[in-house]
Amino acid sequence: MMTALAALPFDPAPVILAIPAAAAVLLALVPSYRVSAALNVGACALTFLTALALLMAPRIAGPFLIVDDLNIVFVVLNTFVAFTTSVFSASYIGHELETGRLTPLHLRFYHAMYQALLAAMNLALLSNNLGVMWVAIEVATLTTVLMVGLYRTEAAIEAAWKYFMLGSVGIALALFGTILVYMVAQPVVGEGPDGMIWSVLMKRARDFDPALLNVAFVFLLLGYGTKVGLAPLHAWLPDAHSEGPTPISAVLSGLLLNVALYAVLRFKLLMAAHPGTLAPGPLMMAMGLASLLLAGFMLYRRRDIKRLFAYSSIEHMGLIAFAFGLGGPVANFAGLLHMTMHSLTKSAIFFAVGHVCQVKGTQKLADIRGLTTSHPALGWGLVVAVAAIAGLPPAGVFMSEFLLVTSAFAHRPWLALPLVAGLLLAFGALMAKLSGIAFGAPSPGSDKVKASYLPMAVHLTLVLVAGLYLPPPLVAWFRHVAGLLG
Amino acid sequence: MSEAAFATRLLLNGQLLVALVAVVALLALGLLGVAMASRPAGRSLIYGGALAVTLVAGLSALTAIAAPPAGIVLPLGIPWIGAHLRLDALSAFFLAVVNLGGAAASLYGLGYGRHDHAPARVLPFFPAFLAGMNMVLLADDAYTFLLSWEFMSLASWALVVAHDKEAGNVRAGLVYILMASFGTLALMLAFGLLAAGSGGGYAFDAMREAPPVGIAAALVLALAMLGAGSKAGLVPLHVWLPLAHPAAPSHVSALMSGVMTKVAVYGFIRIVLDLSGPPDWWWGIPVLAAGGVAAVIGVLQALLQNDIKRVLAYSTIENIGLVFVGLGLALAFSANGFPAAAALALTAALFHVLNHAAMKSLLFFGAGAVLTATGTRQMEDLGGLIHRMPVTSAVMLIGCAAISALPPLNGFASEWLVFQAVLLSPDLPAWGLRLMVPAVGALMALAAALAAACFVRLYGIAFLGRARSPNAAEAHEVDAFSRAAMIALAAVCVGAGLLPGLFIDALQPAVAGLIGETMPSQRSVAWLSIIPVAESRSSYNALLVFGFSAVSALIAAVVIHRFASRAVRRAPPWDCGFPNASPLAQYSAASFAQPIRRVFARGLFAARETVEMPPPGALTPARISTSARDPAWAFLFLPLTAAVGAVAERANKLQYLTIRQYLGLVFSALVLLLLVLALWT
Amino acid sequence: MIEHAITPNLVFDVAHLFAGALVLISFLMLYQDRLYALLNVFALQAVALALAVAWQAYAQDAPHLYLTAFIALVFKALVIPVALHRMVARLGIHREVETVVATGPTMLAGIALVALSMVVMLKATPAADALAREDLAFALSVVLLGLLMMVTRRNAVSQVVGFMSLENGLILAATGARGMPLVVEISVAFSVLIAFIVIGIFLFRIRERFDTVDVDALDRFRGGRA
Amino acid sequence: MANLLVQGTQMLLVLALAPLLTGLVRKAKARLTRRRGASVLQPYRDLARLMRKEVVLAENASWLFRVVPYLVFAATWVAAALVPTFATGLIFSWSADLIAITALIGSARFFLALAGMDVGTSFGGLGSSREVMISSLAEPAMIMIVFSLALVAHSTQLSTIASVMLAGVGLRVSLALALVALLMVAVAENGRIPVDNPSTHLELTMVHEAMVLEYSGRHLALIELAAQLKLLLFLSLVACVFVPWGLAPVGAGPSAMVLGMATYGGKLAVGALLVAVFETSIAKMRVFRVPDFLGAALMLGLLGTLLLFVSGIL
Repeated sequence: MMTALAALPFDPAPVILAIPAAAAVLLALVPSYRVSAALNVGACALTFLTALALLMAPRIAGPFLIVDDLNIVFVVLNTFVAFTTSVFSASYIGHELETGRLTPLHLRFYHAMYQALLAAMNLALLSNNLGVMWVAIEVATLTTVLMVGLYRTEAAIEAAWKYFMLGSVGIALALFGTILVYMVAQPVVGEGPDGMIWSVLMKRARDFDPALLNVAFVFLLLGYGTKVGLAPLHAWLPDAHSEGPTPISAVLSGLLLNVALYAVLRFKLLMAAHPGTLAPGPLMMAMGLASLLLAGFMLYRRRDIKRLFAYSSIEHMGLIAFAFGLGGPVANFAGLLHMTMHSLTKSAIFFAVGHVCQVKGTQKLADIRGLTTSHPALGWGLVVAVAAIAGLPPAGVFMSEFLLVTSAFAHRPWLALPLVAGLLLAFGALMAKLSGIAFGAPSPGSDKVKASYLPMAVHLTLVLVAGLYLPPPLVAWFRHVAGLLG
Repeated sequence: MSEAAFATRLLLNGQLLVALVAVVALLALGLLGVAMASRPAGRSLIYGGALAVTLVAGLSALTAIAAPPAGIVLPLGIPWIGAHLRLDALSAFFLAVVNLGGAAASLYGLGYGRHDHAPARVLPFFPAFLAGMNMVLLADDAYTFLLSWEFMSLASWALVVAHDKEAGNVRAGLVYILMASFGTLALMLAFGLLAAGSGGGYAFDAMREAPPVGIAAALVLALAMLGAGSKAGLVPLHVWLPLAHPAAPSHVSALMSGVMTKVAVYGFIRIVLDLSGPPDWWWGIPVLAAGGVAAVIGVLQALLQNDIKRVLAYSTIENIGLVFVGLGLALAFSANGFPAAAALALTAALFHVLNHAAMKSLLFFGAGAVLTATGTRQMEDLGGLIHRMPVTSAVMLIGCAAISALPPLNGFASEWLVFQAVLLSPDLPAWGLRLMVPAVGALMALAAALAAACFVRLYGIAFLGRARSPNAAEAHEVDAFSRAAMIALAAVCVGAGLLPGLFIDALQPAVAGLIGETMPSQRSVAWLSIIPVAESRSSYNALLVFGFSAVSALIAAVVIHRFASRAVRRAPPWDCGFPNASPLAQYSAASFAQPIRRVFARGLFAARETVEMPPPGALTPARISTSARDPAWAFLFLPLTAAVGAVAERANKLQYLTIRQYLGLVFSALVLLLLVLALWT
Repeated sequence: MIEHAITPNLVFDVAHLFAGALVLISFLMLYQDRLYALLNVFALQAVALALAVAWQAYAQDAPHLYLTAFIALVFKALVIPVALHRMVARLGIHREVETVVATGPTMLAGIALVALSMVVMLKATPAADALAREDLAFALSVVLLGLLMMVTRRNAVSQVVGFMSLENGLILAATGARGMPLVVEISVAFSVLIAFIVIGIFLFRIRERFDTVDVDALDRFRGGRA
Repeated sequence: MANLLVQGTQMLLVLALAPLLTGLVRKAKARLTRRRGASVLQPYRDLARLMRKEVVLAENASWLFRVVPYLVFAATWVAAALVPTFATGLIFSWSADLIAITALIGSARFFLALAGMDVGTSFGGLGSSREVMISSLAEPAMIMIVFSLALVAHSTQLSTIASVMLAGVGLRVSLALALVALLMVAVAENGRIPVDNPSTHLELTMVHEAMVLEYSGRHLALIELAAQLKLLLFLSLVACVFVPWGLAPVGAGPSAMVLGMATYGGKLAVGALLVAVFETSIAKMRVFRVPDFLGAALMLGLLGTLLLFVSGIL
């Protein structure tokens, strides 16, 4: 510990929590939205830099916080996407103010909530205590609920309410699971806080009562799975994505889903550590396939562009769940890679969609046509982004899908077929919608995009490069984590 | 073996280096295209650059056919595998085809591109497309292969939707990208099996060392047929092809039809003949069947089309069918222990690959020339172009004769070889094959005859007779670049037709690499004729036949002009008592196809013709309207899409449940899982 | 009787008694068909929960649990029911409990659920000590019954009640687990959650939105179907 | 050297005999229909007359229209010159096997059909479209016949086939089928009754004549001559494959050559007579019955081939 601190002047983990928390309070006080937007970006940048410092920090597992390879992957990714999103939102939200959809007061609230959400998510990722993790995820849910309802339209409230109710039930189930985990641990590690410290549980997992652990996992899978948006628990996701401000859609798809997934993975590790338990793999694969196929079909009937990509998020979460459920070094690697790529690509897509909705003044797919003609840069950017998310090369998604499909077919041929069918289904729907959006005679609405394309460009560049070349340290790290995930 | 593989892997020879540089250069040109698209100089820069690069790459690939294989591993792609690249005889041959075809297309583009109204949507993707095809041929591990394969599809898709304002192009692009992705997924599964056999090694070397066995091998064959077949245009996976190929700009159509389908053939050969180990005795059967069916259905559909480029696209399906017949024979022979015969069949297939690349590119260039000159692709609006566009119509005549397999041109040479291979097949032990092969031979013969009919129709309607529209009457010959490209390809058609022996010999390294046996060398044969097996058995000398008939034609002409009359008088054609009939009174494309439509297309294609005859005395012309369907759409894809739509409609109800009902879903999921736990022990 | 020494046996019995009472009251709630009655029964359950928690506090002598018990008593047994009473009056909500499935079948389903949770738990926890194990089975039943109520009742208030009884089950389980940390925090967090729900209902006049079946409303909200 | 001589003689021989054969057929038909008929030398006279006449060219006829007659004539002549008639030792026989010969005839038809569409009258198109429809069935049938022969003789070389047949392969069902199919194809290829009627110019029925309707003068002469050569070619083909007796073997002496010629003449005469009898004894069929006729030929050919394939005896 001391040597570690000597190596690094400070311990980054608490800082990562402190910055957004403080920023949240601060932003709640700043009146001018320009200042607050700038502050928001600054805070996110700081957080991201500190998160990078984590890479050098020692892997610690204290009573409150834990830093291991698994959550570093998530933390760095989260803070990065949060940072780019804040840049996007700074240029985006101003326009909302001009069009009068929002008031300065709203923006104050919005920025405060943004930071609060980040704080909550980072806490969920870093906390070593399962109870704290649960509380953090609940707080994250509440903040996003408030932001989804930000526009106060009938539809927005409807969406927020749906999200809220389903989220609360999910939270409740997750809590029951957490309690059960404690009860499993309590006879082994004794009463008191230790029974909820993940690192402690991992050490003693072999002595736990497997049957009760199974029950616990069922509740946790359903509880946090609701947050991940796995079918049939996904109902809140499309509406929440389509009715909230676009940056929030990006954050939801790019970050919150990952955080919930992370929670599921933590418990999967716990299950994997005990030989006697019911293998969590089949459950995750089943729900993953269900999400994939359901989303694949749902995509065809979409009329709202944001809801379209929300369903695509469900599809990809299904893929990731399937990958982790399949297990094995290759599939887990594919899962991690796919999760990273999905976060980057999907947030990039939502950036583009945000611009599109602003220039076209609508979210209806029917009214968005011929973008490559009316807004070449934006249009082709969207084409690239959608091609990337659809798994066309040279995007990193292609690599993860390649690894996933090949290894799945090698090990479980009969699962690979529905997997491939789902992929093709979703691909078809996305491409069909894309052809309408990007090509043909342009629809009215051709005013310039004021916001900057930078965040989108950065994300897409990363994604495209990833398909061709992954830096060795990243690979080694992913492979290690993949090994951990068993 | 492994040491050998390793040794070759590290060896980087000049040709491979050239190929790599070419790929990089083409990609760079693509990026440059993004920047230069708007400038006028951009066109000549991009096409000129592509021409130079592909020409060099193609020539160096030609020299690489006979060279020992070379390979290299780059730190790209899947991290723990790396990007394996390899240049052996087979890939070298296909590289030559791809790049020379690409060179011709670039040359053509130099002139043709001038008429393109949306260069910004073509220039960046054209070199990228070429680069993608090159990468596929160089790839030596599954990931690199599929990445390049899909990249090729993506680039060509962008080119298909380049003119997205024209009706149907976007839909064509959609169908294309869907089928392409289907094929890629099929190949992904195939590679999954191959890799599983070799313990997760995605490199082709690893796969070669542990080929699949039994059911796995059969699955690989099936998946390869689905994957490569969907790209090559095997029936019934061909539906995208007649939509997409015509939609693209003509020089791109030429690339897609003439060259990209060959890359698909390469993929099939690589997977089935190289990676899947020794074939089973029956492997030939499905391949032969697919080939024969594709040949006949393709050419029949071609006969029913009125759009020149669609005719050409369907005829591509026919020729791909012929190639697959050759491959099927090669599989059957090599599986049943007749390597020599297998070598003959494979040579025939590869030779036809080369020939079709040349002819079909030539024909698409011609179609493009007609399009620029008249602004239409509809045969019904053309006619009499032979007077307006002498060069184009001359080279088109060569192209049509070649693809109709007329001696002494190249189409006949390769088809003749396939027939010779068919005639060797009675030696095959398996009954299934014995019944199969002659039937497929008959299908081939039928396809050949129908192809002749098809191109008589194409050429006769579009280039002969009288102009059917003002545009056709006003047509002008196209620019020098386009003419040069077409003449070059026509020269290839004639050359390969007259001297097939040289080409056959050049192919042997590739054949030997796959079959382990070669055809007898043709260089030694007297009079440059070709003898596939033995002289007593069969031989063919195009040069002699050509000279023979040329001389006799000359003699006849000289004698007649010298001793009989040479007088010529121009007069109106015999009008049967109805003076100055309008050009519309000529036989139209639809009416020309009528007999064949009635004979062949009634049942499967549901070809119908309705004649609306005006009442006596009315001045309105009588109209005949014809309709035909593509069975693949009717019986496979439309029902499929309908099914997906229906399920989607059902599933869509889930979007409109109430919160209570959603909670119900969660609840039932919970209860279900708890029940599972309760029952699970 | 106070000076009677309290045997583990007695501890077990009393805890069992309270837990069983909670389950029983859950059934009572399923049985109600009037909103007011439902609210009263819910208040009763809250009281029962408070007693159960208090007993656990006594039995495990974990003083902080008394706080949880207190919260349960005040917040759930008094504040919320009263608030909901007034809301029903204020918003003029239909006084009937509109059921999707008739009461009889619901009860049967409830019984099945209790049986299920018994099977799951009893086969699950041979190791855990008897007290916790019994409580756990009952808690799970309460959770499932609460969920069942949310699923089978149409109008908002009864669904909120369902949710709260679900949460009662959670608290019961949490307190049943010896020395479980964060119990108080969790109960507070949940109270906040519920407060949110109630306020939400009140602010946005959500009467039936739990169960909208108005199709053109759906089209308006969700960008249309098909 | 001798072979070169044989080749030369053969070329001249076929050229010389072709009109005579047609004349024979016409004479025989006339006799069979109780007419005196023109002399057997009439075709020579017709050709000479046409040669001397001027060519009347349609206004918009292209260069193709003027080149085609020579191409057609040359292709047919070469094809005819490669079929052993009286001796097998043709020096160029190995330059084109039976498949190539079929293809040569095919290319002749290809260009003739194009020429038919060049002027742009409805008759030409009508003829061409029907011609290609017929050939689209006749050609595969021919290929099937070639297959059966090749499978028996282990070769597609006519001279080899002929010598094998000469050596005697005994009676074969497959060969019988091939023979019948070959006769049917020959009828179709030469546009004889019942497929087509060379001596009518009725729009509804004519095929070959409709294609060449615009031709006149020397062009017409060449095309007529080509047609006569084609008839000769098919008769010699039947003769050399199915009744090869009398063919002079390679490097035979003059006596054998003379004998060969004599027998060849005899075969031709018999063939002409049979054709005449056949044509006079049946009626022309409707155009859309022709596919059935040729389809039957194709099936017979395929059947023969299948028999050979399945009964591996070769």
